[in-house]
Amino acid sequence: MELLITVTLFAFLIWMAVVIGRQRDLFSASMLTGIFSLICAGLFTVMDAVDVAFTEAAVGAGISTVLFLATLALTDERERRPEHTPLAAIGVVALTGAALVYGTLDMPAYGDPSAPVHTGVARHYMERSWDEIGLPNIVTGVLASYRGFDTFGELGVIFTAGIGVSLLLSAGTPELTPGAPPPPPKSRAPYVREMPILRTVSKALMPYILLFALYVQAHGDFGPGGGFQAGVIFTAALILYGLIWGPSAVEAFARRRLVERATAVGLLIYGGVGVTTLTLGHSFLDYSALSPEHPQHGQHWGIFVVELGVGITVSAVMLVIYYVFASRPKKDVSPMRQPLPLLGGACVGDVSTEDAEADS
Amino acid sequence: MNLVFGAAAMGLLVTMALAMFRATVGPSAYDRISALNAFGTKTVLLIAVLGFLSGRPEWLDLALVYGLCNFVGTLAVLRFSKYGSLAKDELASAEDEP
Amino acid sequence: MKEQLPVLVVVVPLLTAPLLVLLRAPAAVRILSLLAAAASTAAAVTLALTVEAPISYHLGGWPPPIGIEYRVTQATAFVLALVTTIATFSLLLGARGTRSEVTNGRTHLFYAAFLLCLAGLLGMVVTGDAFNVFVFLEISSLSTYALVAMGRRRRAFTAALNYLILGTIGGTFVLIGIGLLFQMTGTLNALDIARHMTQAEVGGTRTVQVAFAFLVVGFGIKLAVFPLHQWLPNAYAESPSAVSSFLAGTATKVIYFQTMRALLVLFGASYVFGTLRFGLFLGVLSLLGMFAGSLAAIYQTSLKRLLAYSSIGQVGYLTLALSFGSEAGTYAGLLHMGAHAITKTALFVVAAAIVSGVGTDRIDALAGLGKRLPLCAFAFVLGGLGLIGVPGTAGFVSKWALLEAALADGHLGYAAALLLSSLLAVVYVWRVVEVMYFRQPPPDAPAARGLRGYDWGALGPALVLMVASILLGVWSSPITGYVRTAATQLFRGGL
Amino acid sequence: MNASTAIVAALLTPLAGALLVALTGRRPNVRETMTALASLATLAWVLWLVPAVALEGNRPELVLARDMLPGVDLAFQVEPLGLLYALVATVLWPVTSAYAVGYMRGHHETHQTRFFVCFALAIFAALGIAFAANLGTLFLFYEVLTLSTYPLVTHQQTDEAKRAGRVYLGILLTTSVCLLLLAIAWTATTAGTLDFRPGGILRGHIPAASVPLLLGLYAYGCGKAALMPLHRWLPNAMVAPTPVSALLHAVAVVKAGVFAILKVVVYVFGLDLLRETGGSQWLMWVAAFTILMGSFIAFTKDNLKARLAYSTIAQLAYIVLGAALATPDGILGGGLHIATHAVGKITLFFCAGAILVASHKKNISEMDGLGRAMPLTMGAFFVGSLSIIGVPPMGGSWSKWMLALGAADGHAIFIGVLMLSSLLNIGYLIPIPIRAFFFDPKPEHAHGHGSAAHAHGEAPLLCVVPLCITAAGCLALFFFADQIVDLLRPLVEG
Amino acid sequence: MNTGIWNYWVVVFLMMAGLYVVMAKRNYVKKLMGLSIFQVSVIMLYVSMGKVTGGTAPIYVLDGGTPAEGIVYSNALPHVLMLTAIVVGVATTAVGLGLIVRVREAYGSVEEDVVTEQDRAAEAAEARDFAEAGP
Repeated sequence: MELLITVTLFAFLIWMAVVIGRQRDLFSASMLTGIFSLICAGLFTVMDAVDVAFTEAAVGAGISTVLFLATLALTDERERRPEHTPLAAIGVVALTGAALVYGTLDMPAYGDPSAPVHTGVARHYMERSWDEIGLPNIVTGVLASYRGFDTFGELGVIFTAGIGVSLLLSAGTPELTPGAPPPPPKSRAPYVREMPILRTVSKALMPYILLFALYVQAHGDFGPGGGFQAGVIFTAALILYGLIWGPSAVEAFARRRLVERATAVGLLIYGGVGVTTLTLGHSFLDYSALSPEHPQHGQHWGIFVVELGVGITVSAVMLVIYYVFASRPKKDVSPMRQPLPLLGGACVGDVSTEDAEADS
Repeated sequence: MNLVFGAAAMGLLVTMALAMFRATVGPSAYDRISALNAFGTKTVLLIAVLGFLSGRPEWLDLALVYGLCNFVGTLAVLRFSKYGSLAKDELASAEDEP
Repeated sequence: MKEQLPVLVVVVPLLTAPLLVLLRAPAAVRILSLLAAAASTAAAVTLALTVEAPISYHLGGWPPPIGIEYRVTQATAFVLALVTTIATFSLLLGARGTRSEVTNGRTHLFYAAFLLCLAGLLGMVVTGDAFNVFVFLEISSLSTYALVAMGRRRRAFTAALNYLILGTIGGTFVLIGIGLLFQMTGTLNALDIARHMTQAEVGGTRTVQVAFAFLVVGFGIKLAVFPLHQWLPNAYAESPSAVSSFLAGTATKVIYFQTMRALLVLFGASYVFGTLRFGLFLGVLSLLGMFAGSLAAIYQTSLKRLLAYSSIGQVGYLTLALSFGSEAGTYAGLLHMGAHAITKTALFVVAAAIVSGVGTDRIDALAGLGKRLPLCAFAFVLGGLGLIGVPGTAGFVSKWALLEAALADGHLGYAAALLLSSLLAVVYVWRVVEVMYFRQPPPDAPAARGLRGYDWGALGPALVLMVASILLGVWSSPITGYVRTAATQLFRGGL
Repeated sequence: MNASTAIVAALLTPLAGALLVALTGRRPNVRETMTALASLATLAWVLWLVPAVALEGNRPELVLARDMLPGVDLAFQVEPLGLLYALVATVLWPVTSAYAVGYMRGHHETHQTRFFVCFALAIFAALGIAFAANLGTLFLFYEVLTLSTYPLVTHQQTDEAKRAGRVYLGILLTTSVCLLLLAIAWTATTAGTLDFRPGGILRGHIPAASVPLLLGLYAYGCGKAALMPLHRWLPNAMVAPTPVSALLHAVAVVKAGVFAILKVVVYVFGLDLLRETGGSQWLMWVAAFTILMGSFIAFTKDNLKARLAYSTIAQLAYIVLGAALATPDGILGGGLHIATHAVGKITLFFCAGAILVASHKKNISEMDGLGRAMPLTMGAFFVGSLSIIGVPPMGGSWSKWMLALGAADGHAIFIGVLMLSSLLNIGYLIPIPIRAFFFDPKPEHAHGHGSAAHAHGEAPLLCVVPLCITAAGCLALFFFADQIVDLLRPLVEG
Repeated sequence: MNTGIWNYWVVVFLMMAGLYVVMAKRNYVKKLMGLSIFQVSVIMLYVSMGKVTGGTAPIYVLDGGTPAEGIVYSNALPHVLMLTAIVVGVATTAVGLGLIVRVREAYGSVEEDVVTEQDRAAEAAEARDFAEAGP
């Protein structure tokens, strides 16, 4: 039964991958990538990776799709027809694929319990984590404690993405002056009146979704979920709100400057736990330092705080990314009219393109 | 019992395939949007069924997330297809600001 | 506190980055980031001076292979010290150079990205865990993409985007390679993997061969080994000066170190050079890279691009050293890595000084620079000599080591090719020198300026680095002795 | 004060001189004083070293930096050959400086500060080569010499100068990087050391078949020795101001090449090894070929400096021949020839420069009757020519004699080469003073330069005095040759 | 139950489909789509390593406060690793899309060919300017 489902889902995946590759309408393609992600999440569930499935669903089908759409809104929706057959790409791909297939030949079979993956270090996690960490969700234990530093790095990656996207896109858009309230509503755009159901539903759903996010955050120790998933869900709620009421409605609720700082706060909370254990004379992120006489409690505390940091940074970064994408006006410059920015000898110590934009 | 769940799963897979077919051939954007939405719904159901199949129904959380993401995604898509942008602001559009 | 140094080296910049975001004030941000880099440098140098037996630091208090391990050996400490030092110098430059290049209001983001990049690189160096390498690789890569895009011209965006696409393919290849290794060994700790690799049922499998190929190709992309180098010239040439000097001195070097460790520690020299006979393949690629990079450098019209292509040639030297598969080769590779890092950083910093004086880095525009900005021109000549490997510079010491390594293994042909390709370096360096000294400056160019006419924020660090290079060139024994023991340890699979 | 201090002082004085010259560049008179002081001080340091080495047989040593390269120190050692070379360089430096001042001012050259700085640096490098205790140090200073003379060669900054600079740097760097460095690395890996040791370091470490190849790498690696076919840089470098040509061809650069070859033959290969394996056989033929071809080409050149350049190529090959013979007399003759040729050739170049300054003439065919206007200059030219040809009582005669003695032992054919070459020397050098003294000025040339041809007399005093001094030196060397040979004797004994 | 290694082949196919899109397509948005397919496929590779036949999700089935006996769990370690990989993937996508937006603003197109063409033209124009201004 399980096998049949697996096979079918795999077949679906292949189908989708091919269709996405051939689809030249990028709007459709981004929807298809959403479907692709959903199938993946289904497969992950079949393969018992519920946490991964959880994350993939939230990220792949939710955030990624929104990101792709936001980009399409600022760029073009259609892909040009390629001019020539990409023989080189075919060659490279064929070669790489052949190499990989060659490599699979000596792999242990799918699901083989005696594979090295299961008999190696993982055995320790599977057998000892209840005693050492004491959390039902093994994934959370490994994630936040055994390999807590990886997760710290992962949070660093997310934070970097936030920084990177802000660096790229935040300038050139008018930012609300700090402290000033958002400008009052000018006029209700007609389309809000067009969708009373959505308006009502979104307002009604908001608190529940946010509550659900908190539940996922807290329940990560016991079931699938955790800081990352919670953060994504939290942001998804706000994005939902933003989709219906506009980004500045969200900004009024969570000011951009504040959110940008929150991205840092989460990472600092995580790192702060590490620094605390360090000053207590233990290793970085050795939570047992927090409660020396009862290491398991220390682990619980550490994991709780660390997950909180993850949740804060993830939701803040996702929100920042949404802000900068959604609030960026589309510039419809045709390549003809655009002056070539020849920054040769002419501009000594000149302004970058950013400044030029801000000035105009 | 498992047989029932298995049959349900099969049925879901078939409907998923149908939704995918629609998403693949289109032809209009709205076909694809509704296909995406339908597919999302089927996935939620499939996850639920899988939970029961493997005897761990406590992951219904997961299905909830799917439902939510599906909703957000569909909304974004709809909005995009109608206004060509996610940015149109109801309170103050960016273009109006100094 | 001393036993915490291995992690502090990485964590200090990694946690300063969010602090910068909270601070926002540009002046404070500059000072704090410099302080963080300096603190990291101090930690790294202390480690380098004190480490004898390998230090194993258990993150989270879990002993390896259960938890993630940081391992400091002489080799890693050497690379750590190198990277942190260069980062500090680049930040000194950035303190002035980026003001015109990054719009105010985003300064804190720029510096945060810079420190994240540094932390990522350091984390890769010091970690003894294969997957942790991937995580920190991605931190450094992502911040690099954003930093590269901060260049002054719109081409910076495409450069960054192409780098992102290729770099992500490279990173994902690394991930595949690690995954395949993980599948065959069931562990992620590098030394643990190496231990498993000696068993026939692991080391002899085709999966491991493919894992090797993917790791090598993945790192090869990030390292810009010859046919995989397309991203590098634009990324280096278009990024802001502080970034290009930093990247040129650190990013490829750290990846090179990763490659070394992958070949020598993870798989083991006997497997790579004995069973797979990888040396010949790598050697040929290196030769191609040496000549292709240097030849392309000759035809460039912009100074930074010239330096970028020269880097591709120099990567060829590095991989050539590795391809010997000998202890002497490892030593030469490590040494050349250090020497080239210093020289190339210095040259990019000089380029920054020139750009801020002339306004462009087009070689045509540098006519008469020997008169207009004599110190800049002179600094470039010094750096160029280091690049060529003229005796008396650090570049010569490392080239000598390369030569010895080649001759010791009887590779006379490699030795000759090495020397021939350094002649190409003479050509591209001298092309610039001739423009600087032999062409008349344009009539409207300002005449020679006093010492105040220079961008000392750039020239100062450059001159310090040049002096360092020359000092190492005539008195190299402290470094060479250190590197030799480091190389011995590394070559024998010690991490 | 001990000898190590003197070595450091001798090395640092030109370096300090360069710095002082650079700093005082705005005031020419002070600057020239600095050059003069530096050159005299350097000479004093080197002279101070002479008794210890020549009379007491000491080998003063100095290690500046241990392990410049692993196992290779930055170290100096004063031994007879190096001392001789250092003496040649430092004795001629003050003279050349004085001459350069006169020439540069008389010829209204620009960038004089850069000129004198690079000049001092070149002397610094030459001293470094002279005193180098191992191949690594020698290579270091060899490259410094190449680079510091590059701005001198391209001094005029014209397109022609740029081209010449390219050829100069191209050949010298290519050969040194590709061949010399390879040879040194090869030596290091086979012999395990790079130190110069009496009797050589390669013996017993290298198969006989490899000797000719390695020697070839050295001989052609020292591109400054201008062995054919790698001689092209030398005539090209003639675009440089004449004091530079003097420096290039008499004092520092070319002599550094042949000096290095001699040193390698004596202290790296060892005479025994070369004689046993016959590894230098081919080099003798190449040297002989270069001697004859150089002389023939010199014949065809009308430009005086070009003719002198080819003459230099031939004369350098004498020294290489001496080294290749690997007999005691050959080595001694080669060493002695470094000194005698230096003094003789510098005289000739000084004269060429003086002629250029005074009459703006470059070509021999224009020099008819010049001796009447410039009797001292042309007289000195005659003396220098005799020394180059090897006519007693000039110094050059001894070195040729010694070389011939060296060849007599088994390679008598090269005596014939030497004699033929002497005849050729006569053929291309002696006509110049003859034309100058006994021919009437050609009218078209007189008009070509306007009435200036008659108006000029001797070149400025600062030009004429040095060339008279060196001409006297040619004569003096005839009488002091014995002392020099005695100085060098330890090279071939023991 | 030994089901062989066919799943890895499917994964390889998916990876190569993604890689092909990245390499062959000239539209930057499409390239990023390919990139995310590629990355998700690698995640699939890891996750399928972690599956144990007959196993269940690695969350202890509690039986009165302690883990119940005799239950086979799938391997948690690949899941942990892949959580990180997903994050890396979405981070890369976000930064990449940000870059694409900037490229489009600067060039008016997100087609690689158009962009390259414009760069070439700009370079040629710059060289021409210098040729005119210079000697």
